[in-house]
Amino acid sequence: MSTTVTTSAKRLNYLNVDHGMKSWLLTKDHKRIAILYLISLSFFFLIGGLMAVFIRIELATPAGDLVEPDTYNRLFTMHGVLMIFLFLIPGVPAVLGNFLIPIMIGAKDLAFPKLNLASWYVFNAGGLFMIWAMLHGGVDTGWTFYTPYSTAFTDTHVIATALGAFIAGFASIMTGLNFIVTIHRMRAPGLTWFRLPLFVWAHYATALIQVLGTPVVAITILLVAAERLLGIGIFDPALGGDPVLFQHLFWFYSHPAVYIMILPAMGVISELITAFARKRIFGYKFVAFSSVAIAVLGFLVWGHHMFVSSQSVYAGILFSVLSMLVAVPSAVKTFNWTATLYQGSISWQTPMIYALGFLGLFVIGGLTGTMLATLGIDIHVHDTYFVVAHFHYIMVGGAIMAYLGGLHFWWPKMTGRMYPVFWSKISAGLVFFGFNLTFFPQFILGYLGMPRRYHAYPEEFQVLNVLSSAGATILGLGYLIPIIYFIWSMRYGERAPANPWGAYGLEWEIPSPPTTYNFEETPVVTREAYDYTGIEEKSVA
Amino acid sequence: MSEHITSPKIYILVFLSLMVLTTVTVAVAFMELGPLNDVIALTIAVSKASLVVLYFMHVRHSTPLTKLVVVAGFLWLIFLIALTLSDYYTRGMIRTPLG
Amino acid sequence: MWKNFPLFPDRATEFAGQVDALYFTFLGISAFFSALIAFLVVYFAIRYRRRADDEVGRPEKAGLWLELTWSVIPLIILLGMFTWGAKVYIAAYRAPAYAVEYFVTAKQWMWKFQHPEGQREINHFHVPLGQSTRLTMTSEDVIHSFFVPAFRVKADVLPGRYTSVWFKAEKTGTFQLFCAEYCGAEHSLMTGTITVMEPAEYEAWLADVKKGPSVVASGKELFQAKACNTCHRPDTAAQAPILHGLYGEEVELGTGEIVMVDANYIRDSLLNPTAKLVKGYKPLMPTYQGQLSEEEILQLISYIKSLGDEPDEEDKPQQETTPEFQSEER
Amino acid sequence: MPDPSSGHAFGLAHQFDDYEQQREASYLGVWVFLVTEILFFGGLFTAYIVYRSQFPFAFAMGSHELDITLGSINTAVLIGSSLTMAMAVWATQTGRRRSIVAYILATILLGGVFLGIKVVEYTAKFEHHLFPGPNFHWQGSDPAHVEMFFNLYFAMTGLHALHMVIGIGILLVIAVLAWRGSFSPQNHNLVEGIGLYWHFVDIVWIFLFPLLYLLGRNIQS
Repeated sequence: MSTTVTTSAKRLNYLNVDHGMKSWLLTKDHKRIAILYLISLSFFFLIGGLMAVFIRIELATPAGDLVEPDTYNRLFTMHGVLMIFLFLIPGVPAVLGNFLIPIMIGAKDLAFPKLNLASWYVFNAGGLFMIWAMLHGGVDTGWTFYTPYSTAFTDTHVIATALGAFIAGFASIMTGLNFIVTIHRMRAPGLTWFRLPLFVWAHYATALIQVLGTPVVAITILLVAAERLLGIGIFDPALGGDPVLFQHLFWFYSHPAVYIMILPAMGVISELITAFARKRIFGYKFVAFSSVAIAVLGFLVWGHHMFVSSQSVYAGILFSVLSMLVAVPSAVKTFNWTATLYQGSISWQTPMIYALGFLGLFVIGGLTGTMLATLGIDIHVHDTYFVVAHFHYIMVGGAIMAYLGGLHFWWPKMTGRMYPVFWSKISAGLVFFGFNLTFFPQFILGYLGMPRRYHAYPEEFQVLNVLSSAGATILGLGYLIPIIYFIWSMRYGERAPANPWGAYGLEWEIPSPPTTYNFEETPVVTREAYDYTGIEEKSVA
Repeated sequence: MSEHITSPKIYILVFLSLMVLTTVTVAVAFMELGPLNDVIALTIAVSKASLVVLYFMHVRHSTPLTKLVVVAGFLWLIFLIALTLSDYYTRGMIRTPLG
Repeated sequence: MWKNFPLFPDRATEFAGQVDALYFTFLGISAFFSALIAFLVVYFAIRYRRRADDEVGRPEKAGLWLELTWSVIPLIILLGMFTWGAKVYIAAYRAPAYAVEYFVTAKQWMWKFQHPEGQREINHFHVPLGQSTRLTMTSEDVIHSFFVPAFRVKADVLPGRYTSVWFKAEKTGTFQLFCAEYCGAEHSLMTGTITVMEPAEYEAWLADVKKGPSVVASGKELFQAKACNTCHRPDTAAQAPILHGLYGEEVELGTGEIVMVDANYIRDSLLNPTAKLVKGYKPLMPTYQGQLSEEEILQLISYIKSLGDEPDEEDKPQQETTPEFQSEER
Repeated sequence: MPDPSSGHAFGLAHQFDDYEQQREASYLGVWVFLVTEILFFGGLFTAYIVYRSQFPFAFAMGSHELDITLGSINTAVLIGSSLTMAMAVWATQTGRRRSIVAYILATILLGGVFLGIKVVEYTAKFEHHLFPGPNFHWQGSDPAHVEMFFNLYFAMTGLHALHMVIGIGILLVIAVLAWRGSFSPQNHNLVEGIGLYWHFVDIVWIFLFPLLYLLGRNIQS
């Protein structure tokens, strides 16, 4: 491995350039803000995970015997709300994207550093609203806030939670706006669009969704709050209002929101696979454009959440065929990643194990997604555990696997320390195995007809539920181990060289951890992305 | 990119056109033209908005990127409205029982 | 816990077979592609494992044809599955004309059923074997969803409007009914059963259950009790439209819009009478919002539906069984 | 690309190489923000279109209750404020410092007139029991859907007015900055940015006015 750059501890970097709470809380450095986000997200992830623990314990037996039905409803609602709005949506972009995008494009910072810091505060303000609501009894509408239940029937803290989601949504818009402007205007000389790492492409596509979709859910949530607070009942059936209109407006964002979670994850996977196969990605342009295609087409398919909602049959057919189209760019990515492995030089490092695991799980998640988009199948499995299993395969098996893979890949860059390889491989294995044991049985449960959001269920579903709960235990362990060794590594970990993996990319050419302005002078890019062969060999081919 | 400076004359011309269009749209609103009323009102609104976007907001003289951003904004609005209406305008069309 | 451990749901309708065929075909395709990718990933990862620290991979130019192939083949498969799926979907929501209509009213957290002959049931519903059964459903509060896994049917039940679903049970027995749309505290207890009986048994069961007046008869009674008949007269359309033979017809509204007189239209006309006035009428009818229960609205709709073309039928005694359904038969 | 930054000039943030890059970034940023605003209002416009297509009569009756004179005056006032805003940007671009302040104050004044008229209209609606909710009262036919019209009326104009208030707040700050001479032909991103925002708010009204006040005027109730 190349260890070209000095590992002297005295060198000034973004971590030790300044000390004290104030230097962190008022920082404008995108790398420090990424760390701040990492801390916030980990906190919300742990709370959301704790809710999942209670859910799985409750479901180990058919009778609803651990908690009251009402408590259970609050548990799964808060699990969904926290995991989606406060972990998965900010997720990869806010931590890895914030840290890496300016470096990958050879810039000193994002275009609007103050806006970036503001987004972190806004995000936490949104989180505080939700935590406040949770401590005061929570909310029980499901993360989807379907009307009229959310507007006229529940007496839980809908307004606080909805405002929390609304505010966190603004943080997401700020991040997206910042990324779009940065990627357009701050690229280093020579760094053309087709020399950008695919991670940047993926984040650009994600930012498009954040900017174009989030406002719609913001106004929708605001209208729910207005109906509860002021009596302005836009969705009130008594006034001719249509609860299905709420669903249209809600899913216009909330379906693309799934791509906010998975697109950056796909960007991470492109980086991991090329780095650990030491090879230019197969079909660069196809992978790059497929990100944009997913972002655009992803906006045209939301009605597939409403096939049995009394939406018109023709609209259902239209949304179904559009949903099939959006599967194609995802398939293209998968095939290109697999083809990248062919004749690569594949190293079984921890991040690569996550990346390969992602491939397997994402294929299952994606294919079951197309099954759900098939009208005839959806009638039966809609709102059952089949759906629950499908989206966990995408969000946990996809987004979180990539998030963890990315963290393991860039951790040396972010902290300047290595983590224990042995334990990291153990935990990667536990996550993969535990995940499958948790969620695969849920596909079967779903086809059997077990509806989601049930806190008690008929006895014949028990065996599969017990398997699922057992898997969740293993999965939970798999998540706890990295938290421990990451924290451990910050003090005791071996010092990381500038490029511990022998990977290609601007971020590996600067020291670990980087200095505040990343580059001593603006780099000039002359080579293609993932150019492992060097120029001389390319002229032969 | 060198900045284009629009002259005040053009601003005043645009302002006057907007006023004329406002007067026309109010006047037409009271005429009995059937479905044309809606069409005219919206056409005038779109024209007025275009004038503001092109001249007051300088899009006419800005980069292709800015134009793309503006177009994307309205295109996504159309996605939202058109696909939502695809539900409302086809509801009840499947009533014909299977024979 | 191990005694009763199914991996596959009961199949009690012919439609369930259609869904299963679609599902298993797609499952097979999915399994094939998952296995293919998994195999390639594992094979490449082992075959091309790094043997020296400074080794790099051998890049190859992406072939346009290869990219097109693996874009177009999935696309074709997906469009095929879409077409098949759409066919099944349409079949699920298009009831045959002769299907017998039952009414379902959902509320937090129970299912209320009404047979055309007047029998009512709560949470447990009985239907005869082999009969095409159409459910017209509405909710008194929030959104619910009617889901019978063994029939592979599901439809959301909404407040303020009617949705419908149909099935033709082909296996006797008792099948689980779930509410599939989250509806509040006891969502998971909003379950029930559907019992499919031999027709003769069903008749016997019907006779056994305490029978109220038929839905149509209740509707007729209500029509008079609420004094609807003072304006909606069979002999003159002076004050209000003649309702005979109106159901299923198209009418022109004052706005020039053409609408079909169906359950949803009648419902709207009862609750917001002036919203969709038929051309030529003044907004005289008062609203019945808050004065009619969901079940009463359904009774009135059934009654209006049962009125044949001939106004003088009004005075004839109602047929015992279900004239309103026969009138719909082609 | 110009030379790497060598010391930082006044008003140039550290992450940018030069004024040009900074200006383009801020210009693009404002436009992307405005796109989010388009879709923010877009949700309400969608709701309006869906409901109006279903209850055209009730919406026409609701719209008859609105004061078309005040609505037209407000439209003119707001377009006028857009003109003064555009002139303010022009004054900055050409370095007329005193004119900037004058034009911005004129914009604020016209914005204030608009909001004042809006208050008059809202008060009248409250007095006539046309604000949705328990106090809503409608003598004519189809009260439910008329109430839906007023739901949308208050949601849409309320959100628009909120944007005006925010805009006026920012303009006040800009006026002070302009008075102090913070802007120059090279450095006027803030004025240009708020100008774009102000024009956007104007455009929203350009659509709200016909949708709420004009459509259905020809229908006799």
